Amino acid sequence: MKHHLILQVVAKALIPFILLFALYVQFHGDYGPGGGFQAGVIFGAAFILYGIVFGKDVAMKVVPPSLVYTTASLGVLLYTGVGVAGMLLGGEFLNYSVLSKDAVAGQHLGILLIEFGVGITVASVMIALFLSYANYRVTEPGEGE
Amino acid sequence: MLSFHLSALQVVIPLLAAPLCAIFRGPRISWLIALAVGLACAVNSLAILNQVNTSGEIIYALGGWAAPWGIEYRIDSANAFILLIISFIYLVGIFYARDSIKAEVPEHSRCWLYTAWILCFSGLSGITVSGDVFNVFVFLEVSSLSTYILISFGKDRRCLTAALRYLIMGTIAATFYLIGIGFLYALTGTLNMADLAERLPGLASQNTVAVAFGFVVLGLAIKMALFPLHAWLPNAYAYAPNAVTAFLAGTATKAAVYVFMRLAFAIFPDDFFSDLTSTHVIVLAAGIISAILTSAIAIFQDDLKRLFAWSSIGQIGYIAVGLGLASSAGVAASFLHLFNHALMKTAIFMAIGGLFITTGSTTIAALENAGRRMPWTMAAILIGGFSLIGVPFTTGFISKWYLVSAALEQNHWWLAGLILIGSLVTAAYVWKIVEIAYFRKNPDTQIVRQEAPLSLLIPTWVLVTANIYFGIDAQFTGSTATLAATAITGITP
Amino acid sequence: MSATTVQFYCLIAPLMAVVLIATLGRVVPKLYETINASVAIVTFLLVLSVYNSMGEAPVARLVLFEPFAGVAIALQAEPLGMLFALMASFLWIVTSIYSYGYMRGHGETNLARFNIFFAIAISSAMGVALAANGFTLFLFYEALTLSTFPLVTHAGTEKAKRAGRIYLFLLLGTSVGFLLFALIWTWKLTGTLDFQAGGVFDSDIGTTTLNALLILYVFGIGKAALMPFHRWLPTAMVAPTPVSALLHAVAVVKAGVFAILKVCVYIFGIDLLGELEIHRYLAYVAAFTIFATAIIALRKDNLKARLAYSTIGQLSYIVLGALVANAAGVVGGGMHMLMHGFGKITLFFGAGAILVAAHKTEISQMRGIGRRMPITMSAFFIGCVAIIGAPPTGGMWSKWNLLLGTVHSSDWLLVAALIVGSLLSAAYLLPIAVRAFYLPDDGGSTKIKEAPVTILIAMMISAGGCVVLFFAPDFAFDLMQMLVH
Amino acid sequence: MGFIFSPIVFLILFWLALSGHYTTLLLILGAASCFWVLMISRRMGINAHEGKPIHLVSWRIVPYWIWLIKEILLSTWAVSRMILSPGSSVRPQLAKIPANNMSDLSKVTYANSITLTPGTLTIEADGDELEIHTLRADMLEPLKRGEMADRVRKIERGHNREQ
Amino acid sequence: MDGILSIIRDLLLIAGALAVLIGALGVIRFPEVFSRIHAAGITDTAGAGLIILALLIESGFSLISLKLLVIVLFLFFTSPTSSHALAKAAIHGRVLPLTHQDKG
Amino acid sequence: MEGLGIVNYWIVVALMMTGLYVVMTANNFVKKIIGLNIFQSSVFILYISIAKVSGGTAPILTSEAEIYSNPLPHVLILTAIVVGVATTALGLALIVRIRSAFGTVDDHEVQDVARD
Amino acid sequence: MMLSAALIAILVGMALLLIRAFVGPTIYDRILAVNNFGTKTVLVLALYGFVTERPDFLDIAIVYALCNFIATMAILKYFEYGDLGHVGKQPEDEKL
Amino acid sequence: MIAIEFLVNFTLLGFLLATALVISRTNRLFQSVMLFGIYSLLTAALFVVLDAVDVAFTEAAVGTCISTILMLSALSLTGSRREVAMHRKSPALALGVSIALGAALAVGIMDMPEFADPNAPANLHVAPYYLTESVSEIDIPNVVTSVLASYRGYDTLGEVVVIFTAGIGVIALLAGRTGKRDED
Ligand code: NA
Ligand code: NA
Repeated sequence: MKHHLILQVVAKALIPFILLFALYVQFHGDYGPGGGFQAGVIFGAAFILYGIVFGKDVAMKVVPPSLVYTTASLGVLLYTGVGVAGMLLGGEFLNYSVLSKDAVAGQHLGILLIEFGVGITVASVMIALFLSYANYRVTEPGEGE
Repeated sequence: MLSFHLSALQVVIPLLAAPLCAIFRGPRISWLIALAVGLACAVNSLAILNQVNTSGEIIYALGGWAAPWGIEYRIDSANAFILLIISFIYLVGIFYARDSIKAEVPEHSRCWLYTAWILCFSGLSGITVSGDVFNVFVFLEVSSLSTYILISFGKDRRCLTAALRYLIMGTIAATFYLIGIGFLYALTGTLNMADLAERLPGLASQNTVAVAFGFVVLGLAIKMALFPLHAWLPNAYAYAPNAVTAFLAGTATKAAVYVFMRLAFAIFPDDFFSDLTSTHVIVLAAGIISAILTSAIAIFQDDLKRLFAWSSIGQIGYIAVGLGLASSAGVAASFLHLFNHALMKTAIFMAIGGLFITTGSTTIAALENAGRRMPWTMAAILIGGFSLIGVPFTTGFISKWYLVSAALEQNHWWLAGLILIGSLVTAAYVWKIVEIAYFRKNPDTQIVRQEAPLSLLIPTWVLVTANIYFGIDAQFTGSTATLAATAITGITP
Repeated sequence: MSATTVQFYCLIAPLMAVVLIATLGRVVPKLYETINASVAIVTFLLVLSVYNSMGEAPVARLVLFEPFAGVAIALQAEPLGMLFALMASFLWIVTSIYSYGYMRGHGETNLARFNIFFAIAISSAMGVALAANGFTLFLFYEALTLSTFPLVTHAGTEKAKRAGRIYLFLLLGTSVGFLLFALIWTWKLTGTLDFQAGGVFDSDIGTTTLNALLILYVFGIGKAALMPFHRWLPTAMVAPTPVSALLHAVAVVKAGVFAILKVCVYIFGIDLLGELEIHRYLAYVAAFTIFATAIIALRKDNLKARLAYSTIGQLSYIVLGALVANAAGVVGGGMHMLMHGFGKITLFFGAGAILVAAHKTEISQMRGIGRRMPITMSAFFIGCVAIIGAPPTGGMWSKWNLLLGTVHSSDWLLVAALIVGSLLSAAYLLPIAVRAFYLPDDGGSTKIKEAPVTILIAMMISAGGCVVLFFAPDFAFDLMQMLVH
Repeated sequence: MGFIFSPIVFLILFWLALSGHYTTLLLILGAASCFWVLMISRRMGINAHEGKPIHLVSWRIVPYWIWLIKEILLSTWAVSRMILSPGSSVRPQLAKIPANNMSDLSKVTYANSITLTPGTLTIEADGDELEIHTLRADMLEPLKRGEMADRVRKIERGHNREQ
Repeated sequence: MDGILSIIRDLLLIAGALAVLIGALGVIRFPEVFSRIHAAGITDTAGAGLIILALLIESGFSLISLKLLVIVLFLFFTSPTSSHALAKAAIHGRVLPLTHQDKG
Repeated sequence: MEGLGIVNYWIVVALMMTGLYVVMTANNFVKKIIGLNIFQSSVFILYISIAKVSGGTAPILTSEAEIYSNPLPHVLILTAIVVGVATTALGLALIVRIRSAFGTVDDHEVQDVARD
Repeated sequence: MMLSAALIAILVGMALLLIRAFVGPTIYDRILAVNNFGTKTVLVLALYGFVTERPDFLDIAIVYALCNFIATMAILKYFEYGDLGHVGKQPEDEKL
Repeated sequence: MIAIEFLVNFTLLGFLLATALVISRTNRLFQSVMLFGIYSLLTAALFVVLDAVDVAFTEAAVGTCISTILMLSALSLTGSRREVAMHRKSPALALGVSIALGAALAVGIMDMPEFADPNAPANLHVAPYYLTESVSEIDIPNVVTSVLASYRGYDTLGEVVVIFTAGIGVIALLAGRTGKRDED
């Protein structure tokens, strides 16, 4: 692993901070620009940087594709689940006001949860996209296809 | 409590099911999930229709936010009817898919296929029930993206180019739609359909409204494959897996047609579509040219799926003719044909899938002796074909009847004539199939009876039976279509 | 069982044959004709019971479905339809008997399919006969086309397929292109398609519209084979003889002229028809068809071809009767439908018998054949007389009434066409019989024996019918009188 | 001391610097986030020596940074003059300079410092030599003298001594 | 104090803007890609550094200045890395540096 | 100065035309996707221009500001951007598979290969 | 005022880089232009925040810097190996 | 809008147009990808100028980073490194369609409310409700987030589903396997 020394060292130093920045974006969407989607993309991008610098095989050991597929689905489920919870608690689908005794608190909770769902799905899909592309082996016509 | 949420459940159920499919990732379990979604939503759509018919329009404020600030679902007879069509075709399609897909798609991909299928269904449902023009865009994209995926599962490598071309055309279409609603938003400040309908009449004289209408219509015309914007359809239908083609043929373009109707007749000011912009003439002309021309093109196709794909464009043409008449009767005819065409075309493509399973081919040549080798499969294609022609005792006849009478109501005798000429052109390609299947005898070959498996025949024949039943007793469909047309145009025919 | 519901059973009964053949037939293939014949008898009896109840009170309308508000699939027996139904169901019995001998004698295959579609065709014909409105008539009219299509192409040869193509194209084309159009237009104009005595049109509808509608109706009913839409009929000759009999005598062509009569009487009404200028010109087309087909028939050596052109001509008599727009014409037309049915079926039976027994198709080969097959050729001769319209056959009465009709119309051109046409038919039919009985055979036919017995029985019944109708035409005449009053 | 330089502290500081909203919820979420990032980093194998940006906190970095900024400004001035002077004064050269006796981290610091100063550019940093591209021959001279390399070595040595 | 600070800020801004402009000019003027990397470096280091320093003065000490610090640190880490990787890739892609080997 | 504002819309129109032109003329599928992206993002600019309010600021409430730009189009375009990138990802994946299946990603060449 | 002037200066610099990105000539020139363009955009955003007196949007500038770096890495990785997922030995024989 | 805002706005728009035009003219694939990266950067910067910070944030992350990476991945997998002539089609039709589109849009924008007009209908009808009521109803400062996540949370669900769908599609197309060991 000596061949991209500078890249690898810099990447190692940066990646934790990029990941944390992503989480900051995730949880501060209420106050400034950002939110689940942007956080997911940045989180995914940090991972992609890791994959680019250290290779997809190392990346796949850190996050196996099957795990990513599952988390991508879980994010959607979380979002939909919050909506269904609203229904079960007597409101409409995605009505967060009923999630708590106080409507505004309910809204906060709902937004936090669904943004988290968005973040999980987007990050997972970004990683899945990268892994899918990186793992794909190009064949010539007639060969294997 | 359940009845309050009916409209939301129609979309929520598939949206819950799709990620589950992707979590379990087993070919069997994903099929079962898809089937469960179909059963639940079919029942649900019936309940919705019932509720609309008994207690009137359903309004559901998502998130508890009243429109126009929130997004609402608004279901009247029109979209309840479309929902019914989509749900039932989906149910039958999924039932059919199990063995058909098994033969075409490798095991490890099947769970993704069913996930995409469920998503496609949720998208189509979402488009149909939504009362918000931007929300329609979002769900249009859900259904479109999943449709591209579904097409790309085909066995022939050309499914990939077909999917890509559809992706490009579909994205341009969606973007046109987006431009259109962007203009509308700039003028009115709202995205809610009912609110738009209230605010647009005062602005009808502005050019921007006309341009917005033009872009929206253009986008939807591409999505519904209205001639001459149909280029994506033949390959997409021809190379998709058979079960997918069957499903798409019955549903995909229908949702776009519905949105078109909603916009042209319910959202834009009265007479905007017909008198102010004369767009209806273009739609009418495109429709009737398509009905005749694409049927003529179908005659020269050697592959059954391609042939019936072209036929589908022609049938969309008839639907467009009904729209272009811009009358309540015309819209009712379009609604009716939406339903009827879904029945006949899905049945035909299902039968073709059966043919593929037994012979490994969908070319017309593969039909040789099919009349005796696989009488039930062939009979399904035949009856579907008759329905396309508009032969009595099939639903197609009822459609033609409504359409011709709508044309004559406005004294368009020439149009009525052209519609009937279209039937003759249709007869030509149906005939071509009949001849090969029943009358081209090859004395050398031993005729072995090899009918398609029952799991394919049953759903096919469910639709064939419905095709005949509703061809004789069109009370339900006719009155529902008329109600739908009344709901959307606001005029009782 | 009220007569109202019996009407429905008249349609269902033939379909019983379908079920029986599909189930029993597979086990005992020889039962096909037996099933058909017995079902045919049942059907005839059912029709007869409807007929019997008709004298007392008009049979009530039976609504089966109502696909559109105000337009239903409904049945209602009325005089003209009764006549058609009686004829069709009776001749079906005869044809079943005949086809037993013919199909086996001629070594045809695919008998199950043949018999099934035959039964469906009869059911459709019953539907046409009993239709209470134009919509129902149209439905069964199309069903008849489709169910006879497999019969026409039965042989499966290239020629048969070509015939099938022309058959379907002309019949579907005219009906979808013109007839359906006319019906929907009528519906739009009047709000109803019910057959009503005296017609459905209000006085405020313009004559141009009505003229156009009449043209659409007359040409739209392609089964009536009016020129120039007659081509399907001669080419359909490739079908097995019982089918030809069905096409030419019992179901298909009769459904065509029947529909024209119905339209003239019940949609337009004779009075309104008489006021329309166009009826005269359409009558000229019929007259021309009579004349032209007679000339063509004279030049045909193939027996079935000659008979086919004869059929086209005779149909035009009926159309002419309808279009002269007076009571006598309609009565004549209706009766000729019946008389021609009996006559022509006899002739086709004869042609089939010659084919089965002597393997001959060309008239020029038939010298002296009458001495080898005396029963066949005697019956054939009676059939000829019936077509020509001479005593002692029922054909005389129908031609007489048609002549009266043309005379009433005071159009001497039509009178002349009728007379010349009859003379010409004598000219192309009689020589066949004369050749068979009086010319010496050419030697190659020593082995020829009389046709199978079932064929002979069938021929004797139908030829006998021609004669009986000469002595007992009253029931038909009465029905027609009911119609026009 | 070890605790202060552990990665979690940097992460927490980073979070606090970014956040600006110190509510209970966000602090809890922040703590969870830091912990989670730490877990992921560990899974990624980024808890090794170079994962800690010691060069940011060791007090010895401060004089180095000041010196580096001065170097950057000086060489910026030189390169700017080359850009603004008419005609082409660019005489590029490739050269190798030694980078022995350095940990990977120091080597990277050294290489990046070289690149940060306009006029010199590290092309290759594998092995015990760095391959350098310069705009003009004279810009290589300070590097050849090895002052920068010594300063980089000093940070690390100092740090190690502190521990 | 404000006066002096704002003068310093303005001077820093002028210097930074000039550095950015000169760097961009160098990217246009220099003959081949390796020399251009040097010119571009001026923007990343001196340009960015000076301008952000000016902004630090503008913002006073607050969370904003911490974020500015994050930006400048990030740039100082990444920009040489990018330059290095670019040069390496260019050589790998057989783009030869134009060199004047006057003396051995 | 306000009159100049319409320039935003005019440039949006020019960008849309360019994007659509690229989609239609490019033979290479990847280039087509790029054209599609340009086309879409020009629509995004249209929406965001509609949302701009003179003298306003970003719709993140503060005590200092009173006029904010319209948040609704921002929300819509956020969604549209995501839809756009989703479409791009899927389209490119299809292109990759097309390369494997046909040996080329050139529209014309694919058609030639498919015909054989 | 000075802030605006600096902003304009950077815009001019961007225009120059745009020219380099358009004319190339090598792909590496273009990559350089894109990368440097990104850095300038970061500066524009930082300055613009202060010009419009809403400097609390520096997060966007951070994201820019971040994405610019990651994208550049991806581009260069692509040009070195023609494959983003690759890690492997540097081909010594191709070195100068 | 103050003068500098205007200036930055128009400069960025000018850059955008120039970039788009060069992309449309170049026959080099890689250059197109690079320029598209610049295009995204410019778009995002423009969004900041137009006060759409959330959108800019997203566009920056998506356009510069993800899109570029995706396109490079595609290029590397399609072997499109060689720079090929890409415009073989006759541009007449495309030009015609583009011009027709432009003309239609031109007609459309003529009647549009004035740019940045606070009294444009879009700024009077629904949007003010969010700006005034979200404080009491949802109580978070970022109105974009409150609209996105709550008022129009259903659209956002759709958006997540879209991205999920795309993920499914790419996995199915390129990875194929379900990721379950037993099915490998
Ligand atoms: Na440097
Ligand atoms: Na947000």
